[in-house]
Amino acid sequence: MKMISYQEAIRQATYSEMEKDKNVFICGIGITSHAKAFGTTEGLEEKFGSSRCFDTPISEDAMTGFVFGSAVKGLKPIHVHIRSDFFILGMNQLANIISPFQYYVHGTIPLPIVFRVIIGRGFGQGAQHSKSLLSFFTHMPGFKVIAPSSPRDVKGLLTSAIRDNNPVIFFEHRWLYWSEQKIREESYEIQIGKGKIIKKGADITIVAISWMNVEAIFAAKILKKRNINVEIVDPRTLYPLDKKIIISSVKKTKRCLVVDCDWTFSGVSAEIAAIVSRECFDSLEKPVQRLGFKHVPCPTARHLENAFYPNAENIVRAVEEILQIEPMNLEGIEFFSNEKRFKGPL
Amino acid sequence: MKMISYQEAIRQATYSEMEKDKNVFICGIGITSHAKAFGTTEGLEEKFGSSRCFDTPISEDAMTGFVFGSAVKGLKPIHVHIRSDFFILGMNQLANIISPFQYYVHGTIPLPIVFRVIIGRGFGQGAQHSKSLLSFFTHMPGFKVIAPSSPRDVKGLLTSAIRDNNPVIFFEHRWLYWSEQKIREESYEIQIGKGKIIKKGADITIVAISWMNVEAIFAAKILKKRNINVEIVDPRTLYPLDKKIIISSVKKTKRCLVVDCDWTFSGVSAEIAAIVSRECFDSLEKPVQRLGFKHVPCPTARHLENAFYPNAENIVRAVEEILQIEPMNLEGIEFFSNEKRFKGPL
Amino acid sequence: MKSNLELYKSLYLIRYCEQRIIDLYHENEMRTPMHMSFGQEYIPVGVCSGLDMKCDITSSYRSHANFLAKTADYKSFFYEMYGKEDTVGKGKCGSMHLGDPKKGHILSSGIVASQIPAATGLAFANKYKKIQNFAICFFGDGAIDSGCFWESLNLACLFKLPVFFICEDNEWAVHTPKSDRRGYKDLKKIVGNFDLYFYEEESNDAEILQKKVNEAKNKYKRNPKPIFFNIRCYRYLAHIGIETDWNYNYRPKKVYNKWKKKDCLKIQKDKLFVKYDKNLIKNTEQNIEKKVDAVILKAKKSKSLNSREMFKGLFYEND
Amino acid sequence: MKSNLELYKSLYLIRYCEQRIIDLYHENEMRTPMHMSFGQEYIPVGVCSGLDMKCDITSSYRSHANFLAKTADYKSFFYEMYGKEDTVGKGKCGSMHLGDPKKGHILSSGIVASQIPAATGLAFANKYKKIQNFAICFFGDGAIDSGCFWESLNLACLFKLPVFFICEDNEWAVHTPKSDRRGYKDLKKIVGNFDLYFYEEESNDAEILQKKVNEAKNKYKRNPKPIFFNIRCYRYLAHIGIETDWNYNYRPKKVYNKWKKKDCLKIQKDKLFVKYDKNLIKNTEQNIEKKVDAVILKAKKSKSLNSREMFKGLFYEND
Ligand SMILES: Cc1ncc(C[n+]2csc(CCOP(=O)(O)OP(=O)(O)O)c2C)c(N)n1
Ligand SMILES: Cc1ncc(C[n+]2csc(CCOP(=O)(O)OP(=O)(O)O)c2C)c(N)n1
Ligand SMILES: [Mg+2]
Ligand SMILES: [Mg+2]
Repeated sequence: MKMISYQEAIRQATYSEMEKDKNVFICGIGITSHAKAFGTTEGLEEKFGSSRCFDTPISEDAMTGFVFGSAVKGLKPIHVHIRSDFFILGMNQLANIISPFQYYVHGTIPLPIVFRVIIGRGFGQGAQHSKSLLSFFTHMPGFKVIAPSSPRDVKGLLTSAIRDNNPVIFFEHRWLYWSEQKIREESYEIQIGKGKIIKKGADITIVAISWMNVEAIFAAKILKKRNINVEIVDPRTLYPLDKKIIISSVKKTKRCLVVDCDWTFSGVSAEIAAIVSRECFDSLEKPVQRLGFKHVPCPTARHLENAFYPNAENIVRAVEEILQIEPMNLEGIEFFSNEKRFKGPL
Repeated sequence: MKMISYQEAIRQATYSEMEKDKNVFICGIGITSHAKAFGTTEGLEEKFGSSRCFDTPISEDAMTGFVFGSAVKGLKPIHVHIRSDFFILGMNQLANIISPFQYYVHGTIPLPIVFRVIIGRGFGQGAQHSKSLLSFFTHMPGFKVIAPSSPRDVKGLLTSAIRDNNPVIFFEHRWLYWSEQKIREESYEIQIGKGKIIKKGADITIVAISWMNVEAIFAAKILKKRNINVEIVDPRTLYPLDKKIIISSVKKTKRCLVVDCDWTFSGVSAEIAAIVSRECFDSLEKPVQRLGFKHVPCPTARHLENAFYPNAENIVRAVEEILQIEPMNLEGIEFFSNEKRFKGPL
Repeated sequence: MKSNLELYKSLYLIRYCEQRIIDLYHENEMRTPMHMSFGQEYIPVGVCSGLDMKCDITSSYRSHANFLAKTADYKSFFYEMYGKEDTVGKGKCGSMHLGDPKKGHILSSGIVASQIPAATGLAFANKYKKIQNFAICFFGDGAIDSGCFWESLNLACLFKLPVFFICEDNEWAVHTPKSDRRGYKDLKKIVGNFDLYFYEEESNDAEILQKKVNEAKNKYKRNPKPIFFNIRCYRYLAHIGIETDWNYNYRPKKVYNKWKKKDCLKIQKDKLFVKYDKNLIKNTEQNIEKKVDAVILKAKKSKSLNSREMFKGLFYEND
Repeated sequence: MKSNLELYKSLYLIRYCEQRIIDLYHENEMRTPMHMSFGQEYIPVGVCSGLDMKCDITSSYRSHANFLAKTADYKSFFYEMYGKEDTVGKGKCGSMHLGDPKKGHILSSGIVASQIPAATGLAFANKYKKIQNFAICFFGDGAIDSGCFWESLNLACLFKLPVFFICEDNEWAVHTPKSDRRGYKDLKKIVGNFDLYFYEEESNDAEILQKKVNEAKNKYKRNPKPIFFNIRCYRYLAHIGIETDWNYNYRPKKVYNKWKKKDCLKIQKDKLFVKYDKNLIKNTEQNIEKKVDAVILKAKKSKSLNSREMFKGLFYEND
């Protein structure tokens, strides 16, 4: 066990899968240049050569079809997009070619593709470098959608994703990149489609997605001070969704808040809220609430950007409202921001 | 008042707006050829000339930006797509250019664009000619999304859409094209963002989208035979959504079924279910249920295609389950299909 | 490379299968919109045989000729048209999405141009694995309007991939002619200036085409660059459906008459008459007809996928 | 057309504004990722003045020079950089999305090539309304990789639109050179064969560029076809941020030295020395500096949009 960061965990998983299986290759715009896709492709070209780790033209549309074609013939592409906003330039290939392909052949042709899609905040990124659009890929059939929130999970789930014979969209939040955790050095899998109880608690269930788990943990610590015990469930995989773990948690706590790092309207948070409202109908003491991006494009100015994103403060306030208790004094608490980045360990 | 079809209502609204405002123009692949976009562009080129009604190359991506640019300079484009599956080739322009533009300029520049997007069934259309993806455009901010279900509504809402100074995505279900209704000959507006009670009833609220209203009405007639009174709410506009009308209906009936013509996962139906579950928490006697496409790409063979789409039969069964009554005998009832098309009047 | 007789057999199989669709479509049992290859058959026949069938192909919704030229699997063809279980697609695909990846027809796509990028990926995989196989994308002249085509072309040339771009240039995109869609006069001067081998063809002769394709293949082997063929052809029937479309007057019938004279089956058949006995040709044709007819009968009676199994096959599960 | 002095003023304004960003960025008050125009200023200055400013422009995220060349609105520029309320964007746009449609800078886009199609629509509207105005899209050499570029080019040529395609060709897309992205050798042979007027330029001289642009405009008037300029230039700083990037060794410094010698400000200034008194030039510069400095001070103190108003402006409401 060694302390490693989320970004290093991604690199390790990629490295060991490329070492293990010579059909695995990785490509994406700029991934061989010195920035190395935020460090995640460090050393890959040197080790595996430029036919297995390469840069591409700024042609997301055709490149999405390119990786698809290569997968049909037995390769295992990892296609890296440093923003979800760029990834959707491949929408036609995703929605019209990749989504139905496996179904056309009735599940008989392995189609191992991993799209590594980086989401999240920087500073002042604005409307075109901030979208998540997690919901799009859960809405259309044919994709597995994963959004890990810790170094341990990202390593295991990326390993599983690369080994999976289906198209996987793998969302990595940039603010998680520096988080650290002690994890196993050798490679390991984590099962796709299994959620995780990040923190146990009896008073309310928070279903948090990707980075929002970090905010939820922070919020939980604050709430703990007034003896509120939050249970945090990280679904980790958004499709197929581990409904069971969510439902059984809510049945216990009888209250639920869903916190997404995406817009809420027709979002994954809506799906989860709809499922929980239906499945926990008899247990719920309060309606399910949701938090997510404000329903506007992401503005650039710092104060507006801060207001755009949900954070631990919003979570605390939402929990207080659900529990119908007075809002506590949060003065002096410094929340995460681009200046105060979370480093972990979790 | 004259009996006219949905498709003729679309044509009339377009025609009168083009007559009224010389900045309105219409374009789309093949719209000037004899098929005339299912008859909806009939006579426009002849009357208004080929600079105001024209065919385009098969370049949805650039054409989406083209209509955007023309709108910024004061024109009022209507961009026709005969399938939603083709429309999403413009996703980059939609998500990255059009969605944030108005917000960038703080609401100061009129941006009147209408995307007429045809959805729905034909026969054996398969996975690439059957998607709706309504949810995508409600998820991203910056669009008004409309899906009228009757000749009267389509005429008034298209008129409003063309006059609106914001990007409107206007979904027209093909199976509604032949439906007929007596409507006013002169042009009129229907307010965007206002839902409508299609049928009053006390036992359960069905929120139905687009074509699903026709199925819901048919189901209601069947259920009426055993004295079940269904209330049907057609939101008509999906964004901004008329929450009020839905909520007050459900508060009355205490039960709710949402029926979408799209996939349900992270769909508009999830959003509505989440809203209703939260806002009607104290009134609901049963959990909100949903119907929509099966979670697979649309298969071609007739029997599979029929199983893919939700219909009146599924609605009857869902209502029976919610009301916890025995399933009735539906033998001998002929449901809508490509062979037995609905012609109206509603 | 195929003999004249083999070429003719392939052409005849395609033509006859489509003829049977025309005959039987009114029965309303083939519930899938048909985009007919009628008249354009020489392209996939010439191209695939020019590569000795060592290729993987992708094609547009106008897929019948491509599927049959590549796989010769008229059984799957009709089973899929009738929406039956005993095919790869199990009736989920229909006419627009015909394909059998294991037999080298990877997919047919109903979205113009969208089948093109996949071919670059297939070619990349072959190169990566050092397999001597070409990838072919077949697409219509309309696909060149799409950015997807240009991106794929650029990728292929940059990576020097073993891929054939085959433009089935029938002049029309539904009812819109090239001149209403193109902001340039000469495609050759544009596409031909990418790092590739550029060919044009309008003979309607599968034999000539197969030679040129074979030559192009050898060029690739000496100096690897993708190959582009712009192949003129003529669609006999309407854009969609089984009828002719003269009544719409959007294209002059006299052009049809010109092409009809050099119909691609006629061209090959005329050559056979020189070499073979008339009866042998007739027998060959009848043999094909008999087999096809038998399959159609079986297809009609064959069973469909149970709709309770409609969720199967969304994911690959045989891990 | 602008005099040498006017051209120089425009260039100097841009250079000085960016210099102030470099000086002040460390204060951490301009919270927006900077893609600097430093070194490339002559392009928008020459192009816009060649059209006597009768144009609407769209540009990439590398927008500073474009915005200032077109609008000369250094106040809005800095207010936007500081995220303040008193601009069109109200701080929502920052550096990447600078724009003021009413002043003719329609938008800047952070998605490579995505600003191009809008220009075809602007041009179409001008043509439709018979307004003698050109639309210009500025984009980097990287944008040519994108299908969106090719579709837009084709549309513009097909519709014969009054639009300038201005490729700001600095050789690099972030750290990837053209040779790693292009499957062809000579762009001119490809783009030049569309129905348009093709120009190349690498002088770094805004005056020469403005003349050529003016000539192209006149050509359009005689025989309407879109215009394409491939303009070589050099980015002095890193792809993003305010620093140089020699330390990454991805591009040779000697190329920089070559370009630096013909720096676009130096070229114009040298010409001024012939015509004008040294002091006049110095005064001109100081005048600009003073005004810019004053605006920066005001911007810093100016108020921000209240975040409770963050939902405003999603839709146009002033109906
Ligand atoms: C992206 C997209 N836009 C529009 C359509 C509608 N459409 C179907 S076929 C077709 C014409 C294609 O013409 P071409 O590529 O020349 O092929 P052909 O039918 O002539 O074989 C069009 C526009 C589509 N299928 N896909
Ligand atoms: C569609 C898309 N893909 C990837 C990126 C990431 N990216 C930002 S700038 C850039 C390079 C663009 O190079 P070029 O067009 O030459 O413009 P320059 O920065 O040189 O001015 C890339 C790839 C992006 N912004 N948009
Ligand atoms: Mg064609
Ligand atoms: Mg560049």
